[in-house]
Amino acid sequence: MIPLFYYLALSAIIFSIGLFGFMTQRSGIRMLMCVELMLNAANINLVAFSSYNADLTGQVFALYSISLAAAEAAIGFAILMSIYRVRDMIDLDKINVLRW
Amino acid sequence: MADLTLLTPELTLVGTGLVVLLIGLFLNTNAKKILGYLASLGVLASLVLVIMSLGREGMLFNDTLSFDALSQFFKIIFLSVALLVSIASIKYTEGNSHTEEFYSLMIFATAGMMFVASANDLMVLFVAFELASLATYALAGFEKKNPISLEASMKYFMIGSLSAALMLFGISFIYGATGTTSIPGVAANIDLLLGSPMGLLSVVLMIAGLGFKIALVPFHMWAPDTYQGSPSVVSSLLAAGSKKMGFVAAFKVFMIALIALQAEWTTAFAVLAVITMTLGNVVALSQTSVKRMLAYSSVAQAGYITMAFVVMSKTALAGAILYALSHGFMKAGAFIATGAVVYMVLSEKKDSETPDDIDNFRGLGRRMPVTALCMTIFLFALAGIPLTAGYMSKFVLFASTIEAGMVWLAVIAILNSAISLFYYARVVKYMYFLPSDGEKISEPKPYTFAMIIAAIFVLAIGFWSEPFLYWAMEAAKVLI
Amino acid sequence: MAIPILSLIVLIPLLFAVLTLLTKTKEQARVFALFSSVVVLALSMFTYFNFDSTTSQMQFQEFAQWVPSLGINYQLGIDGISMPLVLLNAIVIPLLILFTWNDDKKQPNRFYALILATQGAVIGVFLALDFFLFYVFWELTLVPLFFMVSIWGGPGKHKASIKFFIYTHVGSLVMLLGIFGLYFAAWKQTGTPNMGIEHLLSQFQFIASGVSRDLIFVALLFGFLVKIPAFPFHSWLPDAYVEAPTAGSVLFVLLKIGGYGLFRVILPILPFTPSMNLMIAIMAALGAVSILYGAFLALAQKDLKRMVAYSSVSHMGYVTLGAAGVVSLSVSGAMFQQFSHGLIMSIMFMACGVINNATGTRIINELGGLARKMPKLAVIMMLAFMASLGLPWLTGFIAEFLVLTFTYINQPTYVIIAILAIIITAAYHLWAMQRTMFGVYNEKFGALKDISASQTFSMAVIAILILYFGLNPSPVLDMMITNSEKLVSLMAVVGV
Amino acid sequence: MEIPEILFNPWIRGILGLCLMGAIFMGAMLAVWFERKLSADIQQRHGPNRVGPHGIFQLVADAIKLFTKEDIIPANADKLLFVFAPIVLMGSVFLMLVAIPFGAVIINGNTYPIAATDMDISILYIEAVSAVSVIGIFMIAYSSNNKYSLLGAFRNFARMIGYEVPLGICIVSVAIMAGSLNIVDIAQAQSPLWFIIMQPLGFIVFFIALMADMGRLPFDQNESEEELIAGWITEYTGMRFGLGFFAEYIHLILGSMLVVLLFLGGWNLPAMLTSNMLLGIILPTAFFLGKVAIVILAIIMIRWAVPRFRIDQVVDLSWKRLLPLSLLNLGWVILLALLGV
Amino acid sequence: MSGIIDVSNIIYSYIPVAIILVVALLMPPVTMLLVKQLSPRSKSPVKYETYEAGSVPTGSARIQFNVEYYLYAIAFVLFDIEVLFLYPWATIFREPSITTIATIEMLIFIFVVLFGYLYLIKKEALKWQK
Repeated sequence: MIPLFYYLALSAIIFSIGLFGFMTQRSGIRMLMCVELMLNAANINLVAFSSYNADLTGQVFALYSISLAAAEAAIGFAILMSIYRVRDMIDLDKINVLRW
Repeated sequence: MADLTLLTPELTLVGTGLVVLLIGLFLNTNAKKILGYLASLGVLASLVLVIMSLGREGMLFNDTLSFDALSQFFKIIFLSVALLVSIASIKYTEGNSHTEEFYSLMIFATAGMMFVASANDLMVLFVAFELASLATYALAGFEKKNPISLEASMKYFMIGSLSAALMLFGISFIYGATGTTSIPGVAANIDLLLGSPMGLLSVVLMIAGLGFKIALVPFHMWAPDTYQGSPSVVSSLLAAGSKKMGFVAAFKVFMIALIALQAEWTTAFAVLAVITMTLGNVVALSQTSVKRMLAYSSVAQAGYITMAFVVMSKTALAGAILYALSHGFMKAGAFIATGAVVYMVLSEKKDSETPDDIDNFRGLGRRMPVTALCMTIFLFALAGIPLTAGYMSKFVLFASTIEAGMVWLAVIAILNSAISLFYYARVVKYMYFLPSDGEKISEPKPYTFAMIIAAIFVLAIGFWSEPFLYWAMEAAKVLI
Repeated sequence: MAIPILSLIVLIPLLFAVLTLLTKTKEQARVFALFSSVVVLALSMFTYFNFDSTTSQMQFQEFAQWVPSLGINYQLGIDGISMPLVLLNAIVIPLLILFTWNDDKKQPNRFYALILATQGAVIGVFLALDFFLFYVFWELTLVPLFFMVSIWGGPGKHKASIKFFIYTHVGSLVMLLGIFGLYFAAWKQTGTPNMGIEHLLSQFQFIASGVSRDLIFVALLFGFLVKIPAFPFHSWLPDAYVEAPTAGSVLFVLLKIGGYGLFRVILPILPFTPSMNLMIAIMAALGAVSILYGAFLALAQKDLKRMVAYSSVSHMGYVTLGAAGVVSLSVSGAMFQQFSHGLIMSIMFMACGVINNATGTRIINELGGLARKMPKLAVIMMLAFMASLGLPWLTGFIAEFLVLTFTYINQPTYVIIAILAIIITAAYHLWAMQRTMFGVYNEKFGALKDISASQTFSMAVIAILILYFGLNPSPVLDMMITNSEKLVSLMAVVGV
Repeated sequence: MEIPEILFNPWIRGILGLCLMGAIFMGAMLAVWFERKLSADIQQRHGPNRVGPHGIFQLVADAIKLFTKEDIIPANADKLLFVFAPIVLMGSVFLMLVAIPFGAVIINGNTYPIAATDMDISILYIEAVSAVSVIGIFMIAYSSNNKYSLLGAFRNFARMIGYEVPLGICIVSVAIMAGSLNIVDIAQAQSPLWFIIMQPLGFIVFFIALMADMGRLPFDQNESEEELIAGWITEYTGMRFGLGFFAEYIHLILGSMLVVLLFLGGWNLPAMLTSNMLLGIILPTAFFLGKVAIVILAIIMIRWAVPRFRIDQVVDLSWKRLLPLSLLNLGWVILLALLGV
Repeated sequence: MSGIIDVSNIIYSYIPVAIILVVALLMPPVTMLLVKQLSPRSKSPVKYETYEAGSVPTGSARIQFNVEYYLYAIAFVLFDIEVLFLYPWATIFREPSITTIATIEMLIFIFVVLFGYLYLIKKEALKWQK
């Protein structure tokens, strides 16, 4: 058996990479990818816990979260596409009509 | 066999959404106006069904959905807001070839919110939360040719998906430690979480994740942009509906599931509440865009409601829940009124960059008397002027803070609400006391209708608070 | 009670405020406003004549449940404390409307609507017997006055209106905190929520913790002192009074809710405050300092209206001081000072308004010899000035005499301070009088017309009332004494 | 009869897997030769006929040639990706192979598949790893920094995503009938009746979708020699090209195996034929491989009989024809299942 | 196949996968190493140019996607995930105790998916040339 700690460490690393990327990247697509990384880190957690708790809920949850992530990506792409059509770029630093 | 009739409001709503979408596919653009009426009717039917089911309780689908006073109260909030928005949108979507998408997305978002209100399981909570979020992302960017709307939607989407990821990560730890995702189950097994470092971690993640949705201060930066950039009717749904969804989720997660960890989170919420209301109010003072001002005000109002997490008495929760209801009507109404003004400005000047600028409110009392009057009511209610819904709920909420002995918190909240009066009063001043060069114009009827309904409820809650307060108390009993 | 007469007195102005708002022309608006105020006057007179001034009990009580789960009720009543103030409002408002009858105001419908709304709210504060309702009306007074100043005000209207707003709003919010504290303490005590003013006040003594009793007391006191206003919290008053239009200033003068709060709320709970003596000393000191300080500042003013405003600060000091006298006659004197001050200052501000309109200036040095051109104004104004400086046979004298004489029993030091101020008061009144009415006429004003008939009428009626109540104060003073005896008897329980 | 315990050792099975891999290699070589010969026959020419009898060693010669060709990495290419891309592609193909059984032995009612591993969800696994090949192809195209390559990869991408969905739905239909996601169970479930008979529609959809998935003509829009030079693999030369080319043929074989396993009855023979232990292993396997060969033959013949689709026709076919058809098939299967078939 | 999973079995069944994966990952590099030893080498700049059927290469090859590809990608992501839900359902479908309710639930689900499909068709999102 692989200790639970390894899974958690893996997911923590992936989550951190995603979070770091989300904070530092400015391209919409890359930010989206980073969010997907974070979601998948959570999925790893869920599945790992599920098998260690001997309970299927976590896996079912992971399944749901995968499909939600897909839907999220779809909407994200749609929005990015629309932005691209209007402004010819997806650099979020430059999308700043709104500010306080 | 569980009593599936409890689910009829949701089923009606989702059915309406599908039907609207389907019919819309086969209509040409001019005939799509009927969709607005259809959607409003469906939402109304669902609302009536929820009201009829008041007092009934039950569980469905292996106890993953619970129907109780709390969920019904919040469903009423969501459906009322949806009703207002769908009525107002009849004008907004006029002549738009994507009307059916607008209405179905709006309805699905509302359905998501309703399921959040009923969720008794973190899995259902998360899925429903996302359903509502996804639909609102798309709604925020509904004006596909308008870069501002798209930007709003983009920011909302980015932050929203981040919050979803944080939340999911937090839930995964809760699940890992307690071995269950059922909300009461988590509460029952909370010892397992208490003894592990995952407890604190999950609390932090959940606060951050839900904080984004509620727009608590360090997590609020999307809200002004999004509320300003989105179409007004959508901002109305976001501020009045989606935010309340965040609150009901937070109630369920913190008040029921993680109640044993309150030592960890009350302090955090206290700090967040204070910062949120102060920053929201102070920044709102200097805004020239009315929608942005309303957005900051809604950030501030989130701070008030968050006080309930600090006080945690029955009165405080009832106050917060009542506040959620009042705020639903006030904010929805205010955004719809702004929407009417924006509509008017855009119909006069097609390419206006800032149609919601406060300058456009000059002399509105003469140009659009009904809109101006309703807007005044909403703004005064938001400021907490007596005899409006806002006052009544602030009264209960602030009073409960003192009851719990947290005078400092009440003082801060009260001072904040004093500050808030200025920026609200400024809009009123512009509407009634500054001259304008425009002529009197006929007001868009659907907007007016929605506003009047909202105004009636704002006043009704202020004048005749007893039944609303009673319901809020009942709902609060579910939590404590 | 068949007819809810008090409700009518409160609601008619509010209702007519809305109706007036809907009118289109100035003619309609002023007729609506006049009608409403006359009805209110009639109802108040009716109440007055059916009022039993020998008892300190609440009369004409009305009661309806409102929010039972919080113990909030719709509860109105009237007694000797509130009756004179209601009367004052009911009398002055129709006269004020007559006074502005021919004014060329922009947006007359809103103007008159705000007057009526203020009237309704202020009377509502006087009549409310439920703290919730009390606070509702208390806050409601703020809104119309804020707009009054910020729309029709003078050059500094924005700053003035905001200053007024911040000061009094903060004051009332602190008061709200006090109310909350009292409410919950009483709730814990009795087990049932109840917002009734009398109920809460009677429960005050049972609050276990002395510190929280002090805190509640201070919070409430602060709210009222800001509204009165007493010395350190007064700085909103001159700005607001001066920048407000004439009608607005008069409305401010009628805004006697701060002083009313002292009698209604503060005095009944004063004996049960642990640091009672300190509180009395504070009130007396603030009162005395207000008198002196207001007088000094009035002396230094060049602007006639600003001078009147500071004199108002000075006069309101008597209210605070009298309340701190804790003797039945000093307290009644303070109550009477409120009544008298309302009448006198109404004339003063009307006169300031007239002068400003006629000459375009209010600088005392630029005026002079107006009596020659405006004899009617001069006569009425002189009467008011005399009343204001405390000439015997006029209302001001009675109030100040009662306050100073009977406060001396308990607070000799502060009374002496206040007496010093009398000389200054006399000085600036006479000085201003002489400079404006007499002396050399400033020819640049050309030929001035005297005040119009409606203005004369309204000012004259008030002047006559000043004279009448100065000669025969008992119609209002009796009921005040009855009530203050009751208030003071409470203190006797504790042994003051 | 007992099975030696050692055969269940995963490491031993891994080695078995390597053997199967070798077999597939040989099969792929055969397939290349087979295709050349067959196409030549169809076009009435000789095809390879110099190296060995009927040119059967032609591929060995080709391999030697490829090994000795210069390895060129274009100057504009993304070097790292360029080198790694074929690994991804090969990995995807080989990983598919792990889960595919070549036959099964039934002893005492237990089924022991001849495969590297026996997982519960093998069909899902196969679908998952086969999807990775899209990434490999895209990496190859992107790293070459060549417009033709990129165009080919785009088309490949559009085609793959179009056919993945009907493919998945057909697999679900099969899984419902078998009540399992284990490919061995699925093959066993066809013991009396092949699934092609129960759901002919499903077979057709699956077959077409699979052909598209493998990039066989008429679905080789990623290559389109006539328009895009060699499409995605234009910049790959020598053995690098050989690897990609080879992966395609392995994919072809594995795909054909899938068709046989899912619809054409797998290795199942009447029980009496397999009563003998040795026969029980060899006969079904031979039967299975024979069917695979026929499927490959069919696929190759289709290649030379049908012209290539345009890309818009390809996506139209998948989204507007195959997807509804596959759903229809799913409904049919549900109906059958409810009727108790 | 349902119920609690025995993790150790799963790990055993993936050991062969790991072995083959290692081989598959090693094979191309080893092959290329071999090629390096065997193949000749002669440098010439033209050889390393991008090949565009003989003409001189122009412009960057990193061209933008045609936007249609994204639409298909979005549709694919959604539908593929929907299919994902069918798998677990398919395996338990035959268990008699839940067949009816599982069928009804899945039919509702498929109905909703179909609805989305109809929507896509009607909105002409699946048309290559617009």
